[in-house]
Amino acid sequence: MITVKELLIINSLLFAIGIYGVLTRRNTIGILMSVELIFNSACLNFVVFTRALNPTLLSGEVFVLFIIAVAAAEAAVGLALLFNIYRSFKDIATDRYNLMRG
Amino acid sequence: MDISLLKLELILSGLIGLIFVLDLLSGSKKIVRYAAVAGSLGVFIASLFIRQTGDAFAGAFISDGLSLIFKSLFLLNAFIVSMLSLGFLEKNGRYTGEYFTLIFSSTLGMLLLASSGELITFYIALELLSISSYVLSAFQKSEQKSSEAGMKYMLLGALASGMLLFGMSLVFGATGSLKFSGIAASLSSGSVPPIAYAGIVLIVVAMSFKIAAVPFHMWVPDVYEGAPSPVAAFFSVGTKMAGFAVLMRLFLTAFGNLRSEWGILMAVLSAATIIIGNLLAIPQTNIKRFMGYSSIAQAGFVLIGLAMATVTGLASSVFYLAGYLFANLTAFGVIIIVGSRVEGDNIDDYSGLAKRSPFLSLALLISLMSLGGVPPLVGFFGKLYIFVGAFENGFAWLVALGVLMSVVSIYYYLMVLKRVYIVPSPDTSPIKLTFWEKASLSICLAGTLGFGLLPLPLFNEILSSVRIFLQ
Amino acid sequence: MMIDKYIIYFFSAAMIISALGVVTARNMFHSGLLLGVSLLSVAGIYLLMGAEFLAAVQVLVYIGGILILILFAVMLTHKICDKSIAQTNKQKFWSLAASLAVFAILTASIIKTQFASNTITPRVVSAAEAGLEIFSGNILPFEAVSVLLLAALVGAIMMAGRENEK
Amino acid sequence: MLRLAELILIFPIVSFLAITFLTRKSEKLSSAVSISAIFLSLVSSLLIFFSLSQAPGSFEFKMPWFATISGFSVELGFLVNPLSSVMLLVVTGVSFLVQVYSLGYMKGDEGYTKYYSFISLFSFSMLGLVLANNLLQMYIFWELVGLCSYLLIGHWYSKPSAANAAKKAFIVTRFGDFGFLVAIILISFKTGTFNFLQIEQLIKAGALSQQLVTVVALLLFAGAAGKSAQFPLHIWLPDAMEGPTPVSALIHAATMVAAGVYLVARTYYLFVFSGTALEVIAVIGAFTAFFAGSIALVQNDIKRVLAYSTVSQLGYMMLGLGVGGFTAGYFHLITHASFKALLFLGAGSVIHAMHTNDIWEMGGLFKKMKVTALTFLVGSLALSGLFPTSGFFSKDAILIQAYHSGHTALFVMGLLTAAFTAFYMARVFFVVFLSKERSAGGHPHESPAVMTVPLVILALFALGLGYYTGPFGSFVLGSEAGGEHHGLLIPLVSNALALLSMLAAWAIYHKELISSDALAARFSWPYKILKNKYYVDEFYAFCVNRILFNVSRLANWFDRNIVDGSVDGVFRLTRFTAVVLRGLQTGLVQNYALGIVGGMVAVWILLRILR
Amino acid sequence: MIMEFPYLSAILASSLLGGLAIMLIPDHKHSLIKLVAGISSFISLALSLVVFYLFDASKPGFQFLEKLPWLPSLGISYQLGIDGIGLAMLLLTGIVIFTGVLISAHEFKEGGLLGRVGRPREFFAMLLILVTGVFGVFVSLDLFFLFLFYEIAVLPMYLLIGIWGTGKKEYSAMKLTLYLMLGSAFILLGILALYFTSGLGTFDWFALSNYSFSERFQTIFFPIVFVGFGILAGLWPFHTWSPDGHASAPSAVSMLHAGVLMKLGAFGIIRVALALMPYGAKFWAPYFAVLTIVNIVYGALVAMNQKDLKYVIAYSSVSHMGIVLLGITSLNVISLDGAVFQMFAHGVMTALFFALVGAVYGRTHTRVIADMGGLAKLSPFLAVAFAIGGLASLGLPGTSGFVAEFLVLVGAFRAYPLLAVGAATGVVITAIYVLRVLQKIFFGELNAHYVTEGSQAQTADEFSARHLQKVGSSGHHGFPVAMGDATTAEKIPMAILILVIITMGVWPSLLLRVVNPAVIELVGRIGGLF
Repeated sequence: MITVKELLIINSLLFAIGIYGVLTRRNTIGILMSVELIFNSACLNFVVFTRALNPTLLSGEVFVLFIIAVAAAEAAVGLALLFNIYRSFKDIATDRYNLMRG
Repeated sequence: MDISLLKLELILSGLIGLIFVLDLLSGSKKIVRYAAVAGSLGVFIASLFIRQTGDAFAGAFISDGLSLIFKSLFLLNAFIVSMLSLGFLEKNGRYTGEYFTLIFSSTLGMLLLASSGELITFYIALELLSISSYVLSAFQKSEQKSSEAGMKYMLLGALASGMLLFGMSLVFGATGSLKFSGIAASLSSGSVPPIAYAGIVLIVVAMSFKIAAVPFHMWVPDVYEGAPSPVAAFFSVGTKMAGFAVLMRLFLTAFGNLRSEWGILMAVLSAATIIIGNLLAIPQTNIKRFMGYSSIAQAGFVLIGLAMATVTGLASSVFYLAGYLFANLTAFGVIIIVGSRVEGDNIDDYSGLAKRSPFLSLALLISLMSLGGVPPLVGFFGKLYIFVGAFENGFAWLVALGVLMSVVSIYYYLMVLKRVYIVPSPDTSPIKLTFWEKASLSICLAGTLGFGLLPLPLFNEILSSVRIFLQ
Repeated sequence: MMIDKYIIYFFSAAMIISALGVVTARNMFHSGLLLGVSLLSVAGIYLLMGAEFLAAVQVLVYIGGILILILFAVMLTHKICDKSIAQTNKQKFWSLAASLAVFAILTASIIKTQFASNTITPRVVSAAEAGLEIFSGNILPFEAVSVLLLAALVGAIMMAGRENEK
Repeated sequence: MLRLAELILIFPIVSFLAITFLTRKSEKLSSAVSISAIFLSLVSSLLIFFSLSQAPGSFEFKMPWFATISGFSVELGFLVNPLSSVMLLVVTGVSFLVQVYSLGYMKGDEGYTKYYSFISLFSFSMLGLVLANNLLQMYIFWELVGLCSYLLIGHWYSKPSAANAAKKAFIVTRFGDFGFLVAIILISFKTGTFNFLQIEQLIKAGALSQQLVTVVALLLFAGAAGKSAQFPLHIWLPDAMEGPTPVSALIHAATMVAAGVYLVARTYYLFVFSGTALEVIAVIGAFTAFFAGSIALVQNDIKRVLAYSTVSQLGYMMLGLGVGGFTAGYFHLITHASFKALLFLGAGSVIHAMHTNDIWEMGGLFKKMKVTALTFLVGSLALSGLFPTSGFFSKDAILIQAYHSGHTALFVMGLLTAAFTAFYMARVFFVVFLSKERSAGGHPHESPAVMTVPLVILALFALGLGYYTGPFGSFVLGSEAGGEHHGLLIPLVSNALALLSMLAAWAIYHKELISSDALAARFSWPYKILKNKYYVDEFYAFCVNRILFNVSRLANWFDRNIVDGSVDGVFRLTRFTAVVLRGLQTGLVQNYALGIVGGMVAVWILLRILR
Repeated sequence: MIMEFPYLSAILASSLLGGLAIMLIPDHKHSLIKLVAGISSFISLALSLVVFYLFDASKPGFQFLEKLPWLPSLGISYQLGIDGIGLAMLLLTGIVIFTGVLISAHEFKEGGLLGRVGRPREFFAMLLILVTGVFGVFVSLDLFFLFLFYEIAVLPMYLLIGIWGTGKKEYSAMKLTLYLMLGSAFILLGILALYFTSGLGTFDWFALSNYSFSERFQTIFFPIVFVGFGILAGLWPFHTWSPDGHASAPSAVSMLHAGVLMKLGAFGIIRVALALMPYGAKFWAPYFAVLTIVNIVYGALVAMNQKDLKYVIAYSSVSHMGIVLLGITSLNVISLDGAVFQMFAHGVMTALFFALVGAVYGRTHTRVIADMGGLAKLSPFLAVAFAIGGLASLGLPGTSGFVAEFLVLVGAFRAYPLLAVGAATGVVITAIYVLRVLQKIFFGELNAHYVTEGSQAQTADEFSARHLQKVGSSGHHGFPVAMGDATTAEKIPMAILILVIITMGVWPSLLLRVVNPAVIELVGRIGGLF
């Protein structure tokens, strides 16, 4: 069977990729997608730990359910905000909405 | 499972529902507004009387002295912000119901956060707080800055949530528990596994983001500047305090045996926060942005109290936050009122305010001086308690830095007061205040002055609850 | 269960590769599709570990809901998602360094950690079991989520609503 | 006795206060108050003097002024002994006469009442100085007379030259006072007292080392030199002539400038004990006498001639004290007070008539101002030390003493000075009174009686005081009298020299046998030096304007740019840092995100280090 | 001592309540505001005099003790009491605030210096609150309250200078405030260190003074506290706030600031640094003494070179405060007596000066010395008053300045003979600049523009516009000059100050009588180095 560490490292890689995406994607939607990657990496971690620690423990898995629910809400709000930005700035590139700085 | 411990939360949820329904049914936004003000006052008053402590949901919900104090403060914040929002909503009244729904759900998130004893509740509460905040930031849809603020806040908040989640998963993996008590038990038995450290770091980062510690502070000025003023006021106090509430709980219960390490970590963070916050406030021209940096600096002082990880340290931090609430809301109150009258948030717009409204000027004077730590205002005692504690715990260098930076803070606060009192303005038409504005400012001023002159009762109250909490 | 292992490897590889695609693709639409692949792979891993209910939720909510929403957004803002425009910002180097550092930190921590058991025992968790867990131990967050969803709903509608006044 | 001494002081201060606060509006009343006060003081002084002559002795009265710790308490008090009683007479007498004279001289002056109030204040201060029983009190009144001098020189303050002269007088004397003050502090530190008598006892008991006493004495002399216009602190006195002439007579001829001599006389035991200090006094005194005498030769302003003459004569007194002729020096003070006051008042009378100070704008006044001219003549002769005037007795006593104490060089200088003195006085007298009339602005006329009567009285004193020289010595010195040298040769030589000089002056200025201009041209180089007063003023101007003000400018620059500049620098640095840091806040959301991630890495590393 | 009348609290209350009462008066009721301010400050003065009268100089230690626990958990109590040193300062404050209020009331007249700015309500309220702080520092026997009052005394300065000042007022006000806040930061550090190191858990001065701190502690914290208070006392090189600040401030504020507030610094040094850290004092005094000499001589030298009248006075304050600090660092009874006396003397004298400068400025509308001249003709009273102030400043016997300087010099001579001689040269330089200023302003020919253009009438706006351009420049034409001698409203406060100067100069025991026992006790505590 695959080891916990292997899986965890894979998840960490996913996490890092997500972070890289957040940091580099110029398109706001790209950032939102990358955030989803991060969430997924965390979700996977929870599942992995649940399976590895104590198979009878379900809290990790339940957490994942909550995360998915919250992620949905967050995505909805995020996209709503995105449209708002689009409406205001006619653009969704991150370097376009920087009226405020300093 | 004692659901009666959740009275406050239930009442507040009820209020949310009421507002929601009223907004749908009643054509009058006015009723909604007054219902919101009255309701928030009601919940706040209720919070003063509901002092029941205990656990519910198998430790997922903890009601203790500390959380009760924080809850009262959150509710007070909500109440004052509701009053201060009235003017704003009269102009942007279309979404009054939504506005209050979001404010109160955010407040509910804070309440839950202060009471959460387990990671899931913690996470959900935090998201409840955050998601409402994102929307609130972008509330003025027609304003580019507002949209920008909402988007920035949301993106960074999501990143922070992601990091928090990953950190939680690692902690969960390392300890096998989601409950704070379980985590604590696991961490205190045997050596702390490295992934737990990594997890804790991620959690700390996420919370530092909420309390705007440097270098996780960068969203603050932008969001404060872009968000509608009442919303910025709400964040500046509520979100920050909620972050501190949960940090305190996490570090004193869940990660309790790592105190010495995170003590120094917090000290470093606080030093960076105090320096950056204070320095960057200097060149600001927008008052809300300015208040953003000022609030960053204030958070730095609170962190000193956290760094001590002692009863007095925590009590000082809580006291500081309470004082900060009054002073900061006073300042924001003035900002909201002036902003609505002069249609601008530049510091230069405050020129000649003393002529236009002595009361507002005095309020601003008192609040800023309190934030600057001038006796005998409440901010001074906050700082005093913090410094006293830090001195006791060997953070003399931090005290020196804090004291020095207080001088810097006096400088920039005086730069604002200079406009208010010294620089003349061509427009000398007096500013008239509504009842609500007067009321909210008076309450905050009373707190700033009252707890400054008589800090003892409040401090004792906080001290005793923190002491219980730590045992 | 050697096959499982390789299937997990396969899914993982798919997940990572498509994730890389998500963050690097020049075309946002491709990004979105690759995100779908990545999410599906995650669902696959869930399945392999026996978290069937989760896998189902992942597919239904994530792919069926969130991803569709995102793709919808991509299409709505399509004209500026043209690949001729730079899709990454100017801080690539530091971003790469930071993410690698994060990865290194996490990997190092993971490697150094002594786990009680380093193996994974898949266990099938049914929807009923999961539901029971939610309602037994996690009723409070559940209720909180409902408020959260309400707030998000209110917020999203308000945000998306037309600006008539003003 | 002491009650009288108190009264002496009380009258003038009451007069000062009364004039300042009550009678300021009325000129008549003010002058009456002032004059009657000083008259009462004069009477009291006379009473003291006579009772002391009957029963010589020393009376002291003390009262504490303020106290800090045991061993350092400050007292006020009087020391009435022959030395002070004589000085009291001089001060009250001259003051009285001058005040009477001023009735005429100051008539119609804008600052009439102010003048009288200050004169009263001066009398008070000067009497306080004379009566002081301790160094500190003396210093206090010393400064107060300096103040009065300042105020009175600046009487016509809207004249810039007067205001400048007043300032100069105050500051220059204050340089000397600096030494005085340090001396007081030093001696009080070593002895724990300021009291003259106690210090004297301690000295006699040998409680102090000679070096220390020398230092103290020299510092005291610095003070005395400032007040008594000894070289190099003499420069203020000629300028002080900007004040009203009666003031010059009273303060800058008779009384205040003699305070330095009086101080030395009061603390003579210190100088004697030191020895070195005595030598220094003698040398400086002789030099000053010669030096100032030579300058006086070429001055054209009548008051300046007299002023330099005063400086010269003060040098004489110092010389007398320095060579051990205590009585001679002190007696010269007395006689000088009478004839120099006379000369000044005479000059004042002339100026009053002519409205000018330049001797070359006067001439032939003898016929029109007989009383003035005659009294002036008496004064001149006395100043020149011709027999039988008082000047003869006092001056020649000094010369004799100088000669016999072995200071030959100083003696010669003294002798030359005597010749100079005779020459310049003759010059003035001939030019002003005897030469042909010159058409000046004024209409020469004799001054009113209030002015001439004091002249006559003073002239009588100038003539007759000399006969008091014998009793004076024994009176002042008491049992220690004696040991004074006498001789006939020296007076003869000096008188002969004086007569010769007068003859020369007569030849040059009256008969104009030798053209003064030709002389000036012939000896242009020395003439120029003398005319420019040896360039001492220029030297000081250089010191003050170039050196002190540049140092001050430098200090100012340093303060503004370095000290304050560094403050502003810190401020600017802070702002600059803030602005630079502000650049990090780019407004780009991913930049912020990078901050968060980077921060996370940093926190982790920090924790690693801590762990 | 059972519940005697709380005089000290009453003094504090009279000014505090006065300030608060003024805030409640409508802004346009000028005369009522002035009246309240006048009454309040008069009560303070009267009560100070009563305390001065009732004070029993024969008893050592503190009198009029009051104590009220306030924050027992931190060991803070509202504790008041006064010894001779505090009493001298109390009296000084009473005098200066009363005269300051009178002067301000005059300047608030139509067209007066302050009248042009207006807002008397805020002015007097802040002035009185500030004075509450000043009084408070002098009577506090609890370090915490001392600090609290100190801050109250410092901060209103910002607005007082910023609003009603002249010249580069905002810059000066900011510099002053920040500098003093920095000082207070040092003080706070020092006080906290004292509080913790003692381990007594109290800010009570008595308790702390009975605790002997370790030598190491004292050597570290003495300079911190000394510099902290020294900043306010104008210690070189931390003095540059003072010339700018004093030059920009309105008369009454300068009076109070140079007259009283700088004394807070010196007083703090005596009360906190010297009394609580005697070993540190002995260790550091010689080094700080050198700085004080720099203060004296350098301050005087710089004053000589100033073109602006107020700067002259301000730098002379720096110089004179150097004398105070020299007296303190000489650490013996005579010098400390002198220091306290000089604090009092300089306070009164400099108050007089600044009142005069205000009066002169009000007439000439310039502070550039070169532009004045011959004013004695027009304003003889001002000339006389200025002369008396100047003479006190140069230490003329018969004025309070002499006694003070003499005592300090005598005392300093015993500790540091050479430094004392150096300090005495400063006194000579003082004579130079004081007389120079006196001559240039009041004597000589009447400056031409007072005569020629004096009669033009202008509107207030025109006036201020011209006025603003004019500050600091020398060429100016045509401003209205309200010349003339001092009015009665100006004469009374000035006469009071002159009276005090002369009285203290002639009868120094009046003050030394009470100061001396306190100083002896203090020096006994230090153990007397010299």
